[in-house]
Amino acid sequence: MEALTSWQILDLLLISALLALAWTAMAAKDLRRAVALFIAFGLLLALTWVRLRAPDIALAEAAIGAGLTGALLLAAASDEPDPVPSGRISAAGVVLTVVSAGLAVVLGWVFVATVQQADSTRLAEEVFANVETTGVSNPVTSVLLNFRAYDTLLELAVLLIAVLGVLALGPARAGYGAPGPVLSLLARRLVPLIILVSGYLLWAGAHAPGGAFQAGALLAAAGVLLRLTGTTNGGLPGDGAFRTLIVAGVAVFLAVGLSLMLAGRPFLGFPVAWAGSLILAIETAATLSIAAILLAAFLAGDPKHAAANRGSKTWQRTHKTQGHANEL
Amino acid sequence: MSYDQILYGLTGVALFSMGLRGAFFPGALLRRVLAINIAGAGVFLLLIAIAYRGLQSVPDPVPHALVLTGIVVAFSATALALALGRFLRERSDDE
Amino acid sequence: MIEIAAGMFIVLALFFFISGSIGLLRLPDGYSRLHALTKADNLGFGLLILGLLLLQMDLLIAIKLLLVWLLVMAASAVSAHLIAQRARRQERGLWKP
Amino acid sequence: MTLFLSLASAVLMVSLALGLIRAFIGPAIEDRLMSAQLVGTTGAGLALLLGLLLDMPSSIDVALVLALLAAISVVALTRREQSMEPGHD
Repeated sequence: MEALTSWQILDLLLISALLALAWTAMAAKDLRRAVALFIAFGLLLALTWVRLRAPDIALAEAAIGAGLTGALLLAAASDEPDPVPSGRISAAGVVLTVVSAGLAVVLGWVFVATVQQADSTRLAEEVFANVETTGVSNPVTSVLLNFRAYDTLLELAVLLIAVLGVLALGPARAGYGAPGPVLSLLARRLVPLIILVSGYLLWAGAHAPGGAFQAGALLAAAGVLLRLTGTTNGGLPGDGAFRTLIVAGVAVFLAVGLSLMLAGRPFLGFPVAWAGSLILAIETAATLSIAAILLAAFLAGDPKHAAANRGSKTWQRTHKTQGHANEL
Repeated sequence: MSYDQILYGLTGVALFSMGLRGAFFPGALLRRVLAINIAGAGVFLLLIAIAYRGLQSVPDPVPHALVLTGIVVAFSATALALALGRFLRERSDDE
Repeated sequence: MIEIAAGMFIVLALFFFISGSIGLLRLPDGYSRLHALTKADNLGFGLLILGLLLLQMDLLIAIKLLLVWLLVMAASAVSAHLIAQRARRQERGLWKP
Repeated sequence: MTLFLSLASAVLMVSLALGLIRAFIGPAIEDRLMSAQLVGTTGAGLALLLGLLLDMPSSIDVALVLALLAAISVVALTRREQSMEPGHD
């Protein structure tokens, strides 16, 4: 058997598994069954990114798909009722199916037509030609933090807005009880190691796959593990420090950009000699911010009140009744 | 253009339209959030397939940077949607 | 010579991975499937790491590979424990021949 | 060696697909998560093999992250929030 044939076997199996998992996850009768299938889908997606030579994305997917999404969805699945039994076929459903199938055909045709146009001068060549001037040698980091730094600043702002939305909904969900001896041992050994690897990914981002997004997601996963093993706020600091953390990424990004303007350069136009250190400073702040934001989003509310909310729903009820009274 | 680029790109398209269909189907919020996540994964797969240049060559880093931030933003949007859903459910339980 | 040894380790690893998968598929109850799963996690993955170690010259990479192995074993042991505990609490029955 | 490694990764993918069938047929939620766990471990092994084949040493970091977080979903399943069902772990 040729080497190419084994690649084709791998590709076909990987693709069939992805499609089958996605379909059954959406069609599953029970919500937790759907989530379990979706977790397997996320793990296979991380493998797909490795297969398509996208290790930066594989790292982020491994941290988010394996660590954060699964835990978030399992918690949501256990408290949401599942009213509509799926499998009913209505007229609207048939129309919806036909429309999305038609859309798939059009999109697929556009995709095939696009890749068949062999244009050699794409953006990629520009990136590879100028990567020396960016202060980092990982081309993905150079796009994120230098060529398209504006985009990344705004992405951080989007994350900040999303978490502000979550915080506005009130106190965080109630916590979990103390774990048994085996789990508590695992958490005690694992959390420091996760933090260490997260620091390594942040540092590696300059010259190899890694960087703020992967490191931040991994750090947030450490917090998720802490919360699941009894630390109610997931290790997030108290009020003031927490608020500082979630804005740190955007703040440092803006501070660097504005100081560059004061020095007579364009906004976020890094001088070549300084680019490496400035990018590291921004990425460090962004890592801490991303971790705090993702973890607060996982807690689904303000971590300050999580401890007070512990144990029963009563506190939450009183809190809410007061809210109603104020409205009336 | 190579067979694998086409294969993975079309899989991305299929996931996107499957997810889109699921997102509009009536059902529990969690089910629709899952469907939106699957549609998002399809878009990411399409972008990475476009960036792909074959087994032994370095792919285009620009779509990679887009997808990287996209994954993190998608998670925070998922968390926000589920938190909003829980908030609404608890409000209507009390009334 | 070293490559042949590495190849043999990898072939053995594949054997354990496949038997783990078949066991997960064919065994009659959750507890025995758990047993099949841990064979793939511990032996399959471990032998694969051994094979890959022989193909690596870089010390840092070798250390990382060993760390991955240790972590997979720890995760496998703890999840097997938790799954079995939950299955018992949910009073999932044992297979009776 | 390249041919051998690519064959090995195809075989490992077949094994992964076999193990995945349990995720579809269940019946208990534990069975499905066991299958997901096997996908994670086999996937980490495949990432290591692909890393050699594609000359991408950073695949080891992907396997490292997968291994670090391999237990989280199972932990999340087996633990319930305190306010939901009091006295039920």
